[in-house]
Parts: sequence; C-alpha cells; structure tokens
Amino acid sequence: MSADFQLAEGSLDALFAAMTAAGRRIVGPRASDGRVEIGEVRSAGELARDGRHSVASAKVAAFPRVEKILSYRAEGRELAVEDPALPARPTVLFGLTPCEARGFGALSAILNWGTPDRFFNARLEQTTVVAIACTRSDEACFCTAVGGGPDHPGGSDLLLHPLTGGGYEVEVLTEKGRALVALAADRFQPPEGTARTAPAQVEAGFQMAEVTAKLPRRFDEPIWTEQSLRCLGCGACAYVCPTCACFDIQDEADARGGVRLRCWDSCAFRIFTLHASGHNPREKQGERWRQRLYHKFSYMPERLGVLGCVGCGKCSRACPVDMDLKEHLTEIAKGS
Amino acid sequence: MEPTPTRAEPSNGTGTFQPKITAFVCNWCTYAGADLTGTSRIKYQSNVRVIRLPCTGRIDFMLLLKAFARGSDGIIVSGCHPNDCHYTSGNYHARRRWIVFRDLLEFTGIDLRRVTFAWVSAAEGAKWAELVDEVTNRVRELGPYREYQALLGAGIE
Amino acid sequence: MARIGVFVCHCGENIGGTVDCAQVAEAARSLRGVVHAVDYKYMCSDPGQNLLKEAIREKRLDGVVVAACSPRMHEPTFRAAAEEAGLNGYQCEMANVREHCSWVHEKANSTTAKAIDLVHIQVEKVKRDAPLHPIRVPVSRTALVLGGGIAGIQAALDIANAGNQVILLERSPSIGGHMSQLSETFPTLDCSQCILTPRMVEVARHPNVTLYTYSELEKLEGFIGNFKATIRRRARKLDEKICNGCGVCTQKCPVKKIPDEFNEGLSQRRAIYIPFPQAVPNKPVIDTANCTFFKNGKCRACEKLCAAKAIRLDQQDEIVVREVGAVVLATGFRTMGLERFPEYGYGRHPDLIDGLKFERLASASGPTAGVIRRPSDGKIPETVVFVACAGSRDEQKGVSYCSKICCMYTAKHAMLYRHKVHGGKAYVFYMDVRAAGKNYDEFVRRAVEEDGVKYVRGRVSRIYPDRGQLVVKGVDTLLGGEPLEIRADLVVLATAVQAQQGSEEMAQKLHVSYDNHRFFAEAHPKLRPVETNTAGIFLAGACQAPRDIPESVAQASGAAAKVCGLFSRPELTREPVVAVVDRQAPPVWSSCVGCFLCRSACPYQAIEEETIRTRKGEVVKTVARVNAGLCQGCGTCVATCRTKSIDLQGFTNEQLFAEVMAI
Amino acid sequence: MDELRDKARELLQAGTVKVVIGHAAPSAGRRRPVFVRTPADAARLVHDEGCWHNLATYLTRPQVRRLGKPAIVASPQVLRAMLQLGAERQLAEDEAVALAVGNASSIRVLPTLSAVEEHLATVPDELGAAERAELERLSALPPAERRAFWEEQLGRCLKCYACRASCPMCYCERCTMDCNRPQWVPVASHALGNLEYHLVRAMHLAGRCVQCGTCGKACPVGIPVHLLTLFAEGTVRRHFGQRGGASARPEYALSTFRPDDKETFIR
Repeated sequence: MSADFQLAEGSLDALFAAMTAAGRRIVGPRASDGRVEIGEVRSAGELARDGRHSVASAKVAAFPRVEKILSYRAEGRELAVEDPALPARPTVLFGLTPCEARGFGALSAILNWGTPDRFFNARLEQTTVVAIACTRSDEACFCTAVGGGPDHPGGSDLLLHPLTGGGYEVEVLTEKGRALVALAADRFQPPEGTARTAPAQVEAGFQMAEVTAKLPRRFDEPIWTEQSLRCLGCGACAYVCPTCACFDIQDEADARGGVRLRCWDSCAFRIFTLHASGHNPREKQGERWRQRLYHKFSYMPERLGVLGCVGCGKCSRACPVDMDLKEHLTEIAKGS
Repeated sequence: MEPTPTRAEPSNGTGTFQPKITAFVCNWCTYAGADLTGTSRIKYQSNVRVIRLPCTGRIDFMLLLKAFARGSDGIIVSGCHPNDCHYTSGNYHARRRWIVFRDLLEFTGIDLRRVTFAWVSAAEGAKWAELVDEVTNRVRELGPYREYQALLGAGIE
Repeated sequence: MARIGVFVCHCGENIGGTVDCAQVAEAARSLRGVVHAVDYKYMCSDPGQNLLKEAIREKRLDGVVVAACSPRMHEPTFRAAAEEAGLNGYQCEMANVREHCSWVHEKANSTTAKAIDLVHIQVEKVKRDAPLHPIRVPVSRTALVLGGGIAGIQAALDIANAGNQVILLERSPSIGGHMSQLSETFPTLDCSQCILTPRMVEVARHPNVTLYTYSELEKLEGFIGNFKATIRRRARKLDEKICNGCGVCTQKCPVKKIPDEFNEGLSQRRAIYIPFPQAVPNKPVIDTANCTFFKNGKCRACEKLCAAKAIRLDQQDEIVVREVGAVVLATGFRTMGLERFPEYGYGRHPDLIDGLKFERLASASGPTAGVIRRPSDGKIPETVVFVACAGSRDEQKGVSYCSKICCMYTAKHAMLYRHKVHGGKAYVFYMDVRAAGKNYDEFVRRAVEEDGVKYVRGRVSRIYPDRGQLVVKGVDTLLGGEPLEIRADLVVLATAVQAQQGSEEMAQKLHVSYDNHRFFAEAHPKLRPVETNTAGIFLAGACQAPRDIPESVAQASGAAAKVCGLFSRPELTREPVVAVVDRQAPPVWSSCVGCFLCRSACPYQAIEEETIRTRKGEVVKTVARVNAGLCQGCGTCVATCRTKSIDLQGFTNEQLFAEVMAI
Repeated sequence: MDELRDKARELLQAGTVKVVIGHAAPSAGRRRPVFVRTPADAARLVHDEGCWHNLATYLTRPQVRRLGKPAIVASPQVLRAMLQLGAERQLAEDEAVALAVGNASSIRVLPTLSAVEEHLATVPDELGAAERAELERLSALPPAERRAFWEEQLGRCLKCYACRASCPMCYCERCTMDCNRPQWVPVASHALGNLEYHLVRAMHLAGRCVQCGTCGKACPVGIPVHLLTLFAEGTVRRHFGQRGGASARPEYALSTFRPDDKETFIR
C-alpha cells in the first residue's frame, strides 16, 4: 500500500503522449454512448474513470475474440502450413479496475495449464497493466469475497490510488511498471502523502470458503436447475468474463487453403458439449450452469490453486435476464 | 477468411480489371437458355462462373453471401419467368425471398449494383449473353468489391 | 480421400479449338482428390466411353467429371457408362465447357482458365456425390375416372382395354354427360347419341370397368400409384341388381311436375325417373327432394307397383373405399346462366334460350321430337337469332377467354334450323368466326353459302319482348356500325363455357391447381398438357379448358396413355433427386423442429408429418417427412428450412457450398 | 399490479396452471423473468415499462416446460409471439394461459390461442415511434454511411447470441449458426462472421418477427440488432401484407406467394 510516486492529474496526458511516442498502444475503459467499452484511448480525457466498469473485459488484449493460430495453402497435392508471426505490439492497459487486473492471473493459470499457451503468453508479455483503485462499486461487485479488493494490487504492473485533491499515488509493482514510469520519469514525483480518496466499500455478501466447501456435496441438488430456470443459454456471461478461457478451434478453408482460428466459446451453449453422435453430456441448462460455477469455484481452485472469478460482476451486468452471480453464490453458501 | 486467389484470374490480356462474376441459375430455363447461347454461338465475356440448381426456389440466400465471401465482385441470379417454372411455383417463392433479401442487403449498405436478378427462359439465349455482358461491364466499371473483401480477415487478431 | 477421374473432351474442334484441353487436364491433376485426368477427342464416342469405364475399373474411381458438352445433352450417356463400369451413375458429373465456354468465348487463356474453374466446381461437387438409387413406388393398377361424359368414357375404355381396372365415377344418375344431350354434332352433322350410346353401353359392360353412377368422390388420400379414394354412392332407393328397368314406376308416380334436367327444363319428369331413354344404367332413381314419401311418409306407389320388388325406400348412401394408382379428371363444364345477362332481360323470356336448350329442341329424342318449336307457345319460329360470344371474351362477365365451341355449334344450330324450317330466317350475330379445325371453316361456310344463314358482325346490345316477339337490337360493324333491329320468334344465346360447378372444391380435394377461371391447370401448358402438377392425376376434356368432342376424346386417350404407361410396370421408378429430412440418432432424432413452414412452400404437397416415438411408444416429436413419391426435387423447401434439416439429394447444401467455394 | 397478482394466485390455487411466467423486481432498477409456482409467491410479480423481456421465449424452453402448464404475463408482443408459435406448431391451442396486460385496461385471462387472437384484434400492431424514426434515419443515409454504421456496430458483436437466445421465435433446436456441414456461417465473431450471422437472423425472422425488440435490448454491448429484424419484417408487411404473429394459422410470407407479387428489380 506504500506509494512510490505521485502523479498529477495534469501529467496524465504527458504520460499518454510518452507512451504513444514509445510505440505503446493504449487500451482502456472509455465511454461510448452510455456504455463503457474497452478500446483504444488516445488521451486521458477519453478514459472513463468513475464507476468505470466496462461491459466487456480487457482480456481481449491477451486473449482476443478471434485469433489466427495457423494458415495453410494447397500446393499441388501438398499442404504448406504457415505459422503466424507472434504478436509484437506492446500494449498498455490503462485504468483497469483492480479486479480486471487480477483476472489475468486466473486466465494465465488456465490457459497455461499443461502446455504453455504461446499465443496468450506472447500477448501478455507485451501487455502492461495499469489499474486504478475503485472509489465506487455497484450491487454486482463482490471482489472482496474472492480475495480481491477495490485497491488490490494483484495482476497490476502499476496501481494508481486516486487522491482527494485529484491526481494519483502510484504503486510500482513490477519491472514492467518500472519501465512504464521510465517513459515519463519527470512526471512521476515523490509522494507528498496527500490523502487518498477512500476505496469503495464492497460488501462480500458471502464467505467464499463456505461456497468452496459446499460445492462438492451439492452437485446433485435441484438448486442448479432452480437458479438457471431463467437462463437463456447465451454466452454473454462468459464473453465478458475476465477469466473465462474456453475457446473453439475453427478451420476456415476452401479447396485451396485456409486459416485455423481460435474463437471464444461458452459452456452455456447447448452445442458446447454436443457430441457428433447426438449425445450431450450436458443436455440441460441446469447442468451447464452448474458446470460454469463448479469450474470457477471448485475445479480451478482444486486443480490450479486459483479461483476462476475476480468478483467484478461483469457477468451479472451483462446478463439479459439478470442472472446475478453474487446472489447465486450467496444462496449456495447459505445452503447446507 | 482471406480469399485465396483463383488459380488463373480471367484476363483478356489487356491488364484491365477482370471481375469475378458468379451466377446461380435454374436448370430448366436459364441453364438451358445459356446452352442455347452456346448452340447459337453468341459470344459473351468469360468472367462468369455458373452454379446450376434445379430451381430458383432452391437458391438459398446464403449462397449469395458465400459468393461474396469467396471474393465475387458481382452476382447473377436467374431462372424461369413467372408462370414458366418447371415446378410451377419455385420462382414465385424465390421472388419473395429476393424482395426481402435485396431490401435487407441495401439496408446494411451492401452494393446492390453488384447483385442482378433476371428471368431468362430456355429460349432467351441472346438475353443471357446480353445479361452477362451487361453485368460484367457494370461490375468492371465499379471495380473490385473492396468494401466486402475488406471484411474478410477483419476482426482476426 | 476421394478418387476422382476427370475426362476432358475436345469434341473435335468444338471445344479443343478454343480451350486448351491438355492444360485443363493438367490443371485437374493438381486438384486434391483427383487421381486421374486425361483429355480425349470425343468422349461420347465408344472409345471415349471405354476410356471412362477402364479408368473407373483400373483406378478404382469413386467419382468422375466429364468436361464436355451440356449435361442436358450427354449426362445420361456418361452416367450409363459409369454404371456399366460399376460406379453409381449419380457419381458422374459434367462440366459444361462447350455450350457455356468454348462456344461462347474466344480462344484465350481466360477461356481455358474458365474451363478449369468449371471443372474444379464439378470436382468439388462430385467429391460430395452420394450414390443414389432410383426411387421405387408400388403402383396399384386401378384408375379412377371422375366424370362419365365423353372424355371420361373414352379414358375409361382406353385404360380398361389395356387390361387395367377402372372405376368410372359419375355424379348424375346416368353417364353420357353433355354429349348425350346434343342433337347432331359438327362438322359432320351425325347424330350425337348414335355415336355416343354404343360407347356408353360398352363402358358399362366392360369387365374391367366398375361403374359408379349417382356417386361422388368424398376424399382422395395418398399419392401417385397409391391413392385411396373414398366414394359416396348416393342411394337410388332401389336395388339396381333386381330392377329390370321396366319403367312402370316412372309412369305411375303421382308427382309429375318436375322440370326435366336432361331436357333442360323443356319437359317434365316424375319423382322416380330414368334420366333419358338411353340412360346407362337404365335404372330409375328416386328424387327424394320431390318424392311425396320422403316429404310426408305417404304414397309408396312405386313400391306397390314394382313387380320385381326392387324399390328400397329405406336405402342409405353407401361409402366405398378403393385403392387406385391414378386419377383422370374429366368433370366437364357448364355454361353461363342466362340470369347473367341483364341486357337480354336476364333470360326471363321463355323464347330466349341457350344452346343446350336448342340442342334439345332439335333432338329427335327431345320434348318436341326434333321439331323446332318455341317454348312459349309451341309455334314454329319464322325468324331465329343466334348470338355468339354470349359472355365469352367479355371482361364484364368475368370471362376473358374464347369458349371455342360456340362458333361451331352456332353455325350448326342455324344450319339445323334452316334444314328443319324451310323458309325460316336465321341470323347469327358474331364478333369473329373462329373455325380452326379439320373441316370446320368449310362447315361454317356451308352454313352461310348453302344454307343461307345471315352472319352479322356485331354485338347485340339489347333484347326485349314486343308483341309476341323478341326485338334484337345490334349494330352491323361491317356496314359502318349501322344500327340493326330484328324481330325474332326465338333467340339462342351461345353462352360461355365455364368451369364445372364445385371445380374449386374438387381441385382442393385432389390438390391440383386451377387457373383464375377455375379450370384445372395442366402441369405444363405445352409439354405436359394432360398431367396436373400432382403426380398421378391427369386431365381430360373440358374441365381443363373449353374443348369440343374430338379434342376431348383425343385428350382423354392421351391421359389414358399416361395412365397405361404408369401402370405398365408393377413399380414406378423415379429420379432420386428428391428432398429428405434428416434423421439422427437419439436423443436428437432429427434436427427438424416441426414448424412445417416448408409445407406451403412445396408445390406438390410432398411434405408429410411423421411422429417419432421411442421404443416404448412415447411421442418424442412430430417432424416433417418428404414423400418421395410426390417430391419432384425443386428444393424450395430446402431453401425455406431455417434449421437446414431438409436437403436435396443431388444438390445438397454441402455440394453447393463447396461449388461456390471452388470459384 | 394487485389485479395481476390476484389473477395469478387464483390460477395457481385452482391448479389451472402449475407456473406463472412473469417479471420480478430484485431491486429498484432491475427487472428479471420469474417463475411463480406457489400462490404465496404471486406477490413477487410486477409489471411495468421496465419489463422488456418477451417472456414467450420461455414457452418453448425445456427447463420451463418441465414445470407444467404455464400462465404467462403477456404484453401484446408476448401474445403475438404466442400466436406465431402456434402457427409454427410449437404451442398448442390451450397449452398456455395468457394474462394479457399492457394496452388492455385490466388484466384479461386468455385460456386459448383463439382467445388471444380475438383479443389482439382490438390491439393495434404498430412499430414504436423511436424505432420507426431510427429505421427512417438509417434508410435515408447514403449507402456508404449505412455500411460504415453497420460495420462499426456489428464489429463489436461478441457472438454471444443473447439476441438469438432472447428471441421467442428462435426456438430451433439446431440453428443455422450451429450447422457445420457445411459451416454456412463462420463460428468466429470476426467481421464476416458477424455480418453473415445478423443477415441470416434477420432473414429467418422476416415474416415471423413480432417486433418486440427484445433482441436489441438483450445485447450486452448495445448493438441495435433489433433494427435489422424490424426492417426485414417491415419489408414483408409492406410488400406482402402479411405479418408475424398475426394469427395461429400458418401463413408464412416466405413460403407462400401471389402470382402478382410486385417487384421492380428483376430484368
């Protein structure tokens, strides 16, 4: 929590200019007709900073919706396979919420489970995460219940703490962070100890320990069907989730050649587990909803030692039928 | 998907742009009409590639989208005149589908000058030749359908 | 991996002169799945076909593409050749590099490039060709002929004489139709009944013909070769087998004043009656609407008088269900009612009659024994006006077409009148005289030149009674539209020929389409004139359009020939290019959701319902099923199906997709 | 509101239905579909402007069907969806009870599709002013700008299929999007895949769309996808005088025709 630097409000633009000059692509939350999106921001002014929960997740920087993993071409009878060049564009994710920043940890854990994911890693390697501590939260937030918090440093390279009088105190957390500071060293002043704006109060609502403890024995209970009655089986929750990593491999080809793509996929879709035979191990929506929760709150902790959730509440906000994750987890924790 | 270029792009040697035209035609009228163009030795430009279907009623609008996705610069859809359908009403159903689809394409800003619908009967060999030449010339004027081809590969990191 | 063979035909210079066939073969060799590609002078020649066959055998090809002329030309040839070599014929495709390429483009690289693309397209298609087998549908060799007029009789006889069973269905108590009402027939003036009645008797006696008179079709289910006809045999109220047709009952019946349909109301009949002397069957029928017994339970005179004890007043309608393989529609026509002519006083005047009434007046078997007497007072008319095109070619009357027979029968009427009434004056008002047909124009000319019938070109604007006569007002357009007024004793309107009463319901019952005048529609106006768009249902006579006797008979024989062709084999085999609804393993069963929006898209009513059940018999869902017997393979349903559950064999989604991808 | 709850309570008490599909308000700003199965629970039901979901979507959902015969709180759009589902044989005549709300002054209980059709005869079926204005605005743009508009909008599409999932007419067990032999539409949410997806969706709803606009409201990234279906449905209404949700009889504009259908572009 100790501050390394102080950054004046007015210095942000200079910092942006410096980053751009250094060839960094700056991506962050920006307001766009009523919504907050994740996209390129050219100046600090474009940045959405208050109550800036973006609909979609910043994970796209390292785990894009669609990425090419190889291409091939028919040469006579043979196929010539080409590896795409690994992404090299350095990116700064600026102004993320701490929960989003934490998301990269879980995402990395699962994508690198077993074989390292060279595509993801290469993109993450090029990415610097600058988070800004939250001074507000909404009813979907529950970061505090999953080991995070409004000013949690996890996953960030730099963490900015808003000051009451404007500007930020800067925590440098990694080498990447240090490198970023170096780009505009003169703008980073020693901290003056000005008061920080109080971090948002995010009430947990439930004990995660309760959930993880109860899940294994509640597998066969009707609660999953009950909770998912209104679930439409779309993929909104998975696609906005900072930690959802499921993907599908698609070849787009014709007689002469094609490309192999990695595309997002969602366990909520009926066809996610549909076998060619017609058999579907998760035929019912309730089974798919249960899988989503178990994967995040039981399997990942068990196998990877990390929760598959950072409590950002994006899924709850994005859900067309208001499937509220915090509420559902609270219910699970309450049960026997 | 990035379109893989056809092996030998049609070229008249002059180096001018040779559009790729895909035609979806019914077997009983337009395909036969195009046969008649052949037997009458009427010449037309060689840019068109014909896909033969039993009836215009069989022409799934998806096929038109796929033709654009494959890099076609222009599309011809043709079958029997009203009342002449070999299957009595396939072309009537097709006509309704086209009315709706064409409107929708326009609404989404797809260039309608690149999609031509026509009735060409088995007796209209000359009309087929005129149709193909007219479409080929128009699309050559318009140039390659860059706007659509720009979609291919866009959105892939 | 596919094993495709490509054969590029030079067609002498036809293709070879413009397209570099060797280069096409060369390019084909580089296509994935192609294991063999050659070019040859004439692929359709015997050596050429042998080339194909040998390659299929030696290279174990599972698909061949012949790049040559149009498939509409030689597809059968090469498919047959492929079959001979043991390859399924439907795994042979043709790339049309002649009509669509070498004949329409100049010699150039671009032309060869196009030929290569056309080959590539077909290679991608043939890779996805499934072996198909002709569809076999069992045929029950019984024909149902609807309508006992001359067309129906002719069709029934032709079909029966070929050794097939026929059910001849007639709505009225006797067969014979309109032709039995006619006096003489044009252009020969031979007596209608003299030529018709032998046929009526022949068909009734025919061992292969079952005659159902006084009967109607309730419903028709099934499809070509396998229809199920439900027939209502209305109760004649007597036992046909016992009745000997003596006719005593018909003379003694107390109810006398019923207008006689056969004589167009010019005479009267009893409540129990035989329609006309030569009726077949020659058995009476009780008209329950007029019979005293059926009104108030009294009388029973006929029952008492019948020596044979054949009367069955308690007899009920009988429902018969018969399997039939084909149906011939021969339900005939009706003529426009006079009430449709306000300008002619709505035909309220007894001496303003239509052509059929005149036929009865002129007929030897008619109410006047063939003497022309006007209905009002029985006086022999001295002046008769015949009005052609009464209602025909008249949009106001909703009839845009020409009724075709009026010109001829009007000439005949005028002629008959002149023959029967010497010194009588006959005028014919006409718009055009349409006398195309063997000896037709000569016939009309005879009326004018030999029999002195006065032809006036012009429409009749008004007809009204005046002092015991009818005043006919018109103009003679040939005399510069000079107004004309004729005082006639009798006026005969050649009223328009219209579709039979209830033809719309009949069409719906049979799922055949009809035109906007309610005439049944043929499958193709030129090439399939006696077929409907419903397989196995054929057309004969005036139910399709106005027709005269020779045409009706010719068409009836044509329809009969179609039926006999259909019956010539125990099963009918059809092109397997039909739509199929996908079926999958449980728990999916089929991707069809059973919305049945495809149903109205099908021109052939080939979409049926199939209820899928588990082994235990529980209903899983109801999905669409395509009746291969009815499907003609247009594929409209395929393009309509949102779930892509229907596909068209020979033009599958995968094939068309791959073809486009090959361009 | 009370009337709605009373009616729901009665139906449940009488055992006429096993579940009432309606909306609940977990907090002031939020509305969510809810499945009331006990008379006591009826108190949770709310109905107001905020209830935008077309609840008819749930009538074809297996997990909801398993609950037994439903009553459904039904705005005119829900009622139209019910008729269209009836026309497409997905909902039987008396399979669901409609609690008609909205334009009707008081709640009307409609036990059959015929009753629904009768009721709807009195309810105008018009497009919202806002939607109409937006459609007109876009139609008036030069083609290039329209293209740019949709490229930008559809470029943001995640292919989460919330629009499809929330649509009462998208009940197909296998959507065209899920067909992979051939793979008609790319799975990927790249520019082409998104454009094709939304064109197909609009085409498949033309003549079936009940113009509820739920698809647009369901989109998490705020793409006005409903404009595409509204437009296609509008074309059908304009050209063929047929409309989705008009009756429970199958009268699908794109599998019927008139020989004199008018067009201006076929040469």
